[in-house]
Amino acid sequence: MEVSSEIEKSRSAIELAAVIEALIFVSDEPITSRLLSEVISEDREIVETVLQALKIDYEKRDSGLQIREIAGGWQISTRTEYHDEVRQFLKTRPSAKLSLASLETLAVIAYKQPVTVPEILEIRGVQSVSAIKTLLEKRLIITKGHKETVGRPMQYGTSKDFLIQFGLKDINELPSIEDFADLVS
Amino acid sequence: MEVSSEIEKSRSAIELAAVIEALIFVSDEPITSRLLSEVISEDREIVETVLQALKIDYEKRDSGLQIREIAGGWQISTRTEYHDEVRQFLKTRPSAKLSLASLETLAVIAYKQPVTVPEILEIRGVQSVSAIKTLLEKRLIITKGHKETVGRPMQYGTSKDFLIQFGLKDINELPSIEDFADLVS
Amino acid sequence: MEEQIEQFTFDFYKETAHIDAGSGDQLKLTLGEFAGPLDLLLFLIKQEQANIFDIPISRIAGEYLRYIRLMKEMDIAIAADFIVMAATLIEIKSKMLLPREIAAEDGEDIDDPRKELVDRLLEYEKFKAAAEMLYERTTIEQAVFTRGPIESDENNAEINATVFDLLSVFQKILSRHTEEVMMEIHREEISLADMLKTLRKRIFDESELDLARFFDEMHNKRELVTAFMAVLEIVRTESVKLVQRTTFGTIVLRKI
Repeated sequence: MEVSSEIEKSRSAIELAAVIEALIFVSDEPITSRLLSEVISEDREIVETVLQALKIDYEKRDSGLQIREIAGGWQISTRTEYHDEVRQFLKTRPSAKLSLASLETLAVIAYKQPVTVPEILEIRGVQSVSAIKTLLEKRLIITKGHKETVGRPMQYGTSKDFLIQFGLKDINELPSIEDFADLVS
Repeated sequence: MEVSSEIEKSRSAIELAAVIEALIFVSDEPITSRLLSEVISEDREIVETVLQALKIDYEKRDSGLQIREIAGGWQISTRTEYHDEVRQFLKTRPSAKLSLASLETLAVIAYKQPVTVPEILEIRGVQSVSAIKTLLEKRLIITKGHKETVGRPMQYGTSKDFLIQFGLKDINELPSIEDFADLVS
Repeated sequence: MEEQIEQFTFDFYKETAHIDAGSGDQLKLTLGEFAGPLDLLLFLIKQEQANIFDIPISRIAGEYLRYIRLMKEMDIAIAADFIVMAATLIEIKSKMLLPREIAAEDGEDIDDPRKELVDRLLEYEKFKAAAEMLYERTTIEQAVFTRGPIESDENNAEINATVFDLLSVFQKILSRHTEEVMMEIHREEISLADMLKTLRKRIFDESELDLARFFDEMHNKRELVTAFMAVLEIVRTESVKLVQRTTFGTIVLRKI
């Protein structure tokens, strides 16, 4: 790893702790003291002393977070005491996020509603059953009765929640291809 | 939203701060005080008092991190002082800057929203179509329905991502456009 | 200065600008950064150290046209809006030359021909300043980082969708379709014999066939070549002739 010479060598203990804390925080996996010492160009012993101090610091201030050594590296995570609340939050949090498959299915339903599963298959060229399940769970789509054709397949359309989530007054507010004629292409 | 009864009602201020800190940490986007108060079944005012105290707490202890209000919610992030080290570690470069044309278009949209393409042309004196496309793709702006006028042109406004990327609590945090008039002449 | 400006008509592209090579590169840099005609105009007013409420319109118009010519020479694409502004400037300039005392005698407050432009410039300048503020904000914000992914972010690969995403995704699905259809056509190549059969049927059904339109129906180069050969063949072997009523007019195939 390249070591930047621009970073000043002389740092106070407080600054050192702060920069190490920031690096652990942004890292996508536990970060080793060796890597930390390389990035900030400080002796590994100094880094390890700071890490221990940081760990105690987090404990002392009764934080909801902890700094801990795991799998040979250092990581920030929530304290186990609060896992009930964390779990509950993760379960109930509203998520507007959609996978690409769900988004595609939603787009077809929005623009072609009311539309049946075989019709969506024909347009997308891929099975959309699990995407439809997700969209129903997220209440973005609703059933719109059976289509009076062979097999009487269920028809789907967008819901009121869909309008709210996408900031639309009504379904006619959905932009048409002409609206973006100049933009898309 | 369902409120779990398992969570104890009686919590010390310290515990409250800790659980809120933990929830802000696990949330992958800024979390509102409303959602926090629902998840932990506490009054919103109490939650907001704790949030302010937490914010000050982070500042006081010279942390590498900060808790702040952004896009209507709360988030933990690194402090700007350590961006050199963080960027070097993540091996990221500052993301591509917006062109002058895009920034101008964004400024017009931010202050005049909801606003149509012809209205933007009127102020900027130049077609802004490619800038609008860039801003839509970067999710900095969103469509805001059609304007009920000749040709029903599409209206645009700023998005939540705009608030996040520009570090704003909400759109009202922007200085008044008339304040810029004083600089002129 | 005054005489020089008088030469400017709408044919300013043909004018030759005189700048030395040294400042040329610098100029090019600056030119590329103008966000629009109002931006350029503001720059010129500042450069001339002119008062925005009392713009020396002849001088500024002259400079403006000179810059447009430079842009043209440097192959910088000039948006139509820049040309519109040039026309506006020339119009204001000509209005300024009209005697205004006549109206003033009646005690009427006649509008300064520059007023509308000044208002637009003042309005624009506010947003330009706001754009600068946004630029500063985003620069600061880029120095702030959020936490790395943690276990509970299972939604990481997913995207936060807007209405614009819905539409572009829908369009992509539709275009995926047309691509597939076109590939199928490509695979089953049309033989000369098939093409002849089609052509023959068309001529006898419609008694007259526009060649250009027929060729337009072809999906790719190979089909086009086949179609062309079929036309030559049918004229040679059957009672069909090529007719062109006017020079450069459309060519039709007609039964004899």
